[in-house]
Amino acid sequence: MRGGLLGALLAAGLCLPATARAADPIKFGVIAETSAIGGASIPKAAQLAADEINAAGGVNGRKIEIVVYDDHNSAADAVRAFQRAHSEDKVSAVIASYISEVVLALEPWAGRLKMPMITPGAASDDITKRVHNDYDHLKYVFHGYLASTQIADSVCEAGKQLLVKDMKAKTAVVMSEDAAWTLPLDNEYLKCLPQIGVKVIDHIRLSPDTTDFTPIFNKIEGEKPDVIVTGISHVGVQPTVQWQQQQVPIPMFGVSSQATSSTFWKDTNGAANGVVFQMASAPDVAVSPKTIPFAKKYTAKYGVTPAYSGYTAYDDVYMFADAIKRAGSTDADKIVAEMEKTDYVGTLGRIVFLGRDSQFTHGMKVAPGYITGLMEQWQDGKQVTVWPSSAGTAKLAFPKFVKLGQ
Amino acid sequence: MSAMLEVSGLIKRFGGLVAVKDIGFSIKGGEILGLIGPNGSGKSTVMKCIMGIEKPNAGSVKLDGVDVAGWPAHRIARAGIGLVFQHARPLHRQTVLEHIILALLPDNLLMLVADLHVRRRAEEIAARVGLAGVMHRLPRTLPFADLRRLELAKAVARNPKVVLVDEPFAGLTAAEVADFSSLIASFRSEGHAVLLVDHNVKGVAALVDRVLAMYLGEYVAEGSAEEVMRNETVRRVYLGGKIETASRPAREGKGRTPLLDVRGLSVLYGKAQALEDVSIHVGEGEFVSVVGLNGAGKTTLFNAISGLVPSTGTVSWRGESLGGRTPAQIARGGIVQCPESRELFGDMTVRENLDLGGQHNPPAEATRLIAWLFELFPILQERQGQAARTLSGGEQQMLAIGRALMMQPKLLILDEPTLGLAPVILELLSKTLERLRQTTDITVLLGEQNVTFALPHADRVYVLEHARVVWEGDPARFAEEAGSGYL
Amino acid sequence: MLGLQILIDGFAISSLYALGAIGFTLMFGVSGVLNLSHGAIMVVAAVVAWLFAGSYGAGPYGGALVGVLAGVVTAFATYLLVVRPIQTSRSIPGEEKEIFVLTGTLLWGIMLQEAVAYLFTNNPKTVRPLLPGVVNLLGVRTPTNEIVTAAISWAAIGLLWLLVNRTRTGKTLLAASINPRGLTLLGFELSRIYILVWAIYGVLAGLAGVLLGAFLGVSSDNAGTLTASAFSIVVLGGLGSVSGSLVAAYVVGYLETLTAYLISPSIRTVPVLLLLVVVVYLRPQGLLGRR
Amino acid sequence: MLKSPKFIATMVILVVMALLPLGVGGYILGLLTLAYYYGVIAMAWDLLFGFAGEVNFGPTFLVGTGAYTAAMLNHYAGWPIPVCLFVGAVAAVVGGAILAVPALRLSGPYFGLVTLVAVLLLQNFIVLFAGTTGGEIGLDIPDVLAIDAAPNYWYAFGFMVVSGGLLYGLANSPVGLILQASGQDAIEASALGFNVTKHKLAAFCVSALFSGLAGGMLIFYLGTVSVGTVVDLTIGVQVIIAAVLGGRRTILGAAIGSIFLIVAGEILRPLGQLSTFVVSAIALVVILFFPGGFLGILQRGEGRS
Repeated sequence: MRGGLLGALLAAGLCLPATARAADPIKFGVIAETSAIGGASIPKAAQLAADEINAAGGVNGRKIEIVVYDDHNSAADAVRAFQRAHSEDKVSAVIASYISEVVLALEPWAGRLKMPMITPGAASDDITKRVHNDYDHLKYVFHGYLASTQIADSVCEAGKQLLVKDMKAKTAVVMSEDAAWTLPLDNEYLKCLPQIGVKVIDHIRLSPDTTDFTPIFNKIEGEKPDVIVTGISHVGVQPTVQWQQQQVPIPMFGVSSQATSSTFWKDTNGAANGVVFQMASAPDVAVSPKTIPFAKKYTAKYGVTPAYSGYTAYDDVYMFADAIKRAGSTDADKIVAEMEKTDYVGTLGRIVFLGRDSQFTHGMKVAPGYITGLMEQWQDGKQVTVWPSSAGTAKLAFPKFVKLGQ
Repeated sequence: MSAMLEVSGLIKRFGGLVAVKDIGFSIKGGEILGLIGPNGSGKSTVMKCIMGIEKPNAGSVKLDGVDVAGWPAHRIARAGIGLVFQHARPLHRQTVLEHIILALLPDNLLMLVADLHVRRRAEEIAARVGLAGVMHRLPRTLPFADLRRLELAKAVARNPKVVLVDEPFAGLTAAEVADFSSLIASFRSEGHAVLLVDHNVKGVAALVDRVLAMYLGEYVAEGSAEEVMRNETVRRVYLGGKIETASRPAREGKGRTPLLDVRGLSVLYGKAQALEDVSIHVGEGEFVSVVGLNGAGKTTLFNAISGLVPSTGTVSWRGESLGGRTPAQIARGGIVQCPESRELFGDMTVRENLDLGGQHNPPAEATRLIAWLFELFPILQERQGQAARTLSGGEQQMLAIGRALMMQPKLLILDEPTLGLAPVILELLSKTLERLRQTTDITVLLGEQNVTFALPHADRVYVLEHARVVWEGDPARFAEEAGSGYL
Repeated sequence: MLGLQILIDGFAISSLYALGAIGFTLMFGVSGVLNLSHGAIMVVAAVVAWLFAGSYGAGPYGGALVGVLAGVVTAFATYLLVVRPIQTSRSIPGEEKEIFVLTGTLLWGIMLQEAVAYLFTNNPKTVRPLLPGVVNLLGVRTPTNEIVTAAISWAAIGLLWLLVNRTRTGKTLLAASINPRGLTLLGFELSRIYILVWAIYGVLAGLAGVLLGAFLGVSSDNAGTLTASAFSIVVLGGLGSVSGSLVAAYVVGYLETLTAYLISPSIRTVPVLLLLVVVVYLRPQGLLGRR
Repeated sequence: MLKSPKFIATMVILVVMALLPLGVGGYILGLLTLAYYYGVIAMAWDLLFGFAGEVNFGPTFLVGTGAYTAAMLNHYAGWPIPVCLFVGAVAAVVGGAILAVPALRLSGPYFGLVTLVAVLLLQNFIVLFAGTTGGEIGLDIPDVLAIDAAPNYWYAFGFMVVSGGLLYGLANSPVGLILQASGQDAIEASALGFNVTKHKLAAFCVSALFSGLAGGMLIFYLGTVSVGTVVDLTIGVQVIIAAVLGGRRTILGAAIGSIFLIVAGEILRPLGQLSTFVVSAIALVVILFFPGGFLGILQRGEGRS
């Protein structure tokens, strides 16, 4: 038995191609948990981008191939997949995960194995902070999504109109899951919400394993805030359903990653109605000329709208492809050098990576004219954009049980 | 006092049950004491209390003057008491020699390599107990007697001052018994104090210097084997007094139609031959008794008939083979066993127990049966709302029989109904059986070691010994031809 | 007010715990099987109910019915494909059957969990509640579904009690849990009793899964946690003791709710775990178990 | 013994395994590296189950204690790896002893439950003290054993061979004999004069030592420690399945089972999410039809000859 196993292993080892030839495809590794909403969009969107690039002739005459690894949401599996991508599948770059914990575990490996890597969905500020602190080793890591602090700022920015003016909210409770990405998010919430005139009367961090949210909602309701500002990603369906079933009269507003996919409505049996959540781009808003065509194409091909990580993964493939095209090589250092020069208009908006001097080294520039956030709301089975008013397609509307501030 | 082991005032309670009541004895070095009593008499508990496997509630166990009562077993073992188990589970992957080496090892966590002389010593012991030829084999390949030898070998290796031996000869052939006797006798000649625990005086009479008899946890008699065998109380416990063989009026047609026919039945428990080529038959309406000592194979025979243990040979029931039927099918087919262990549903009430027995009957029939049963055992009617486990032993036995009768058996198998019962209850049971015999056309197969209980209710008697049928005949002839060995 | 709130919320979640654990303990009591695929069976039932009520348009009642049915089917599959082959295997020594049943059902549970995740993602699914809306209970706004959950749980437990204590079939179940050999001697086929037990178990687990799916939502990732929680409750109450499990379910439910309300939701399970350790050390037979 | 074909075959296999880095790609090495670490954990588990007769549902309590102790020492105090490993292993032994002293009074499912609860408590503890432990997020570790696949492989391989040799030797030594007797029939063993609790406790500590050490090595290989890698119940389940799959009471079978689980999972990787399903199904079939596990199949063939 053991001999057989070893034989198979040896055979597998010997079959590896020794070197990549010029006509071989350029491979991108995609590491994500494909059985989760956030993770499932990543390989699908990446494949869509690769197909488009290949249809247009590829990169420097070479096709792009997407190699997908399921990490089962485990850091150890992700490290294994990363190693495989590097040493066996010989990919040129990796697009990795929407979970900060996983990305933080991979980050040192990107440095050690000198493998360009971008995350399409993780948000922790630490990802870019580490690049900033140890640029020489970790320069291979790029952050393809907003950092938590930027997300919080974007929510507060929208709050000026939506919370203060439309919902007349004066007080808020911050409700976040206990995870890497919410630490900076919550810090920034606590800073920026008072600045726009919303007093934070409590700050609740809940375990991502929570299944019964009743005590949490009851506690919040007892404190009588005008709004619950959320920071949830691992959880989503359960708090939303219980919010609706218990008819918690306080609106939920903020980040709710699972709500960004159209399957959310089905999974919650429509309990999502009225939930307001932040996104960088949405299927109904022309954030850039590329946004709506991508969302349409994705929906046509896969039957659901992309989650937030789909937009970014799609852009990431294009950015890597462009960088390789410009570099004329798949050499890691050259790819990194070209990635740093990226100025690309994608589905998210205009993407430029910040330099070594910024605390968000290799993070995206968030500013008017570059990337701005959107606020979306679930209204009767549809995601509609409620902010900014320039892109806004709808007004806020809440289910009857929600009582807005006066 | 030169006693090596001195036990006094030993008391052991399990919940409300007093298993051992004030037992005391002493054994000198170079002496063998037999501790006898029927099943449930508490003799094994005494042994376990000495070894420290059970903690006695009161009393002392002095080894060379040191009271070891209540010590953990491993300390008692190190102090110098060893126990030869009746059933030990040998290790899977270790050879016989390694098992003996194990017994030679000190209780030390850093014992990573055994000395060479340990191995040599183990080989000597293997040779002494007759395992020299098989010492590199795995236990599962050994015959039963060699497994018992292995247990003895471990005791030899431990070289304790006091050796306790549990049922030394159970499951052995006559030749093997002689072999073992001489091994145990050699303990005596080396100056060890030996305690033999067994059911009957007869089995150990040739070997022991003295015998102590127990019954229901209490001291009954002590003395030489002959003295104890002559003791009135002992005789009553084992024989129920004088053997009566009152003949019964023969009923018409009785015994003519063959009901159960067992041919060449053999059962193996692992390596032990529990039943060897047994053939018996029971005719319709007959009362047949199977007598034999504990461990002779009675229960095995009944369980084989009921399909509860795998066997070779044939069991025919009204001319049809029972092979391939499940135990439940056999029971529904009319062979109902009331086992030695009674198997009551302890947490359910008396009435519920009876109702379960009657569930296969139509409700009206079940009601009629219940009424009949309550007439047969009035005490059950009184106790019908009570949980079965709260009943006394005698009441439990009546319930077990009653429950079996609720199934309207064609053949009722009663296995050791007298086990652990006080004499007054025996009488009651005896009367009930007689009444069944007179008023119904039921057929009964009774297994007993209590000959006096078994004979009056028998049209025919089989005697089982060492897994074989050794005698068959009329109860009247039993006393002179086969009755001698039943003490 | 908070007291009443805790009383109501704790009651609902405890009823659900009781329903989930009772099948588990019944199974152990009657057939000696600790079924570690318990949580996965609940998940299957919930996801099937979600699927039929939503995508296939069976409506909340139809969905719930199909969900419970799925629980029964999965339970039988567990018995026929995993447990029975181990119980009847001749190459597994008797004293090791227990660890094999544990390992086998564990693997089977993983298979079920992975199959659900593969087909429907591991995102939590919520079963459409039978009765949506809220009612006001003495000033506490309570979802109707929460009351329905408690009511159905108790109805199911009550029916089970009637079945076991008031019917002939139930009596044989009880008897089998006390003394299976005695039952064989009375002409009852144990194999049939086991099939009956697995059917009852399937209904209970299926129902618990569907109700949990409607009450809190269920993800395939919850399978392990659900099994562990049933196992803990059953040990706390005393292995095989149905009434013990009921008491333990309420102890656990209220302890969790109290912790969540009065201390912090994030350490919700910690006091229960500590209690479990204490009980197992001081009273291994459980709260109501008998030695 | 030294000339037996079994011994020679083992040696040949070991030599081939040691030389693997010369012939196969880094990825396979990385895979086997993980498999070897989990293999040690599984072997340590088998010492407890197969020999001491105790079913430990929480091997990851020991692994996690060792791993987290080592990780935090490296992260906060910057101690060198060997010191961290040593202290981590000691912590695992201490934690194991604290768990085992009362738990060994229990038997059967109760012992199992207590070990299970220990894991859940450790998990909660890590999350509660997230400020120090990194919580759900995990903690990154500044130092790693090696960066390249080959040296990492050799570290793991050497560790597994040494641990396996020690555990196997221990299990087959006189103490192992006593342990096995204690596990099989505690009453008889104590009547032979062996302090059963003492020997089982020692076995628990040895198991804890190797589990803790393996946990430490594992995280210094991965460069990160998180609940999902070294504490989660699913990791413990994998360990148990590996040991039963490879063959109970063999020590070495546990390592083979671990290698099988990880390699099979990888060969089936193209199935994506379904790979775990298929691996579990294979393991179930082996357990149902070949309860002796892989080594059992080998030995059965041998027993006939």
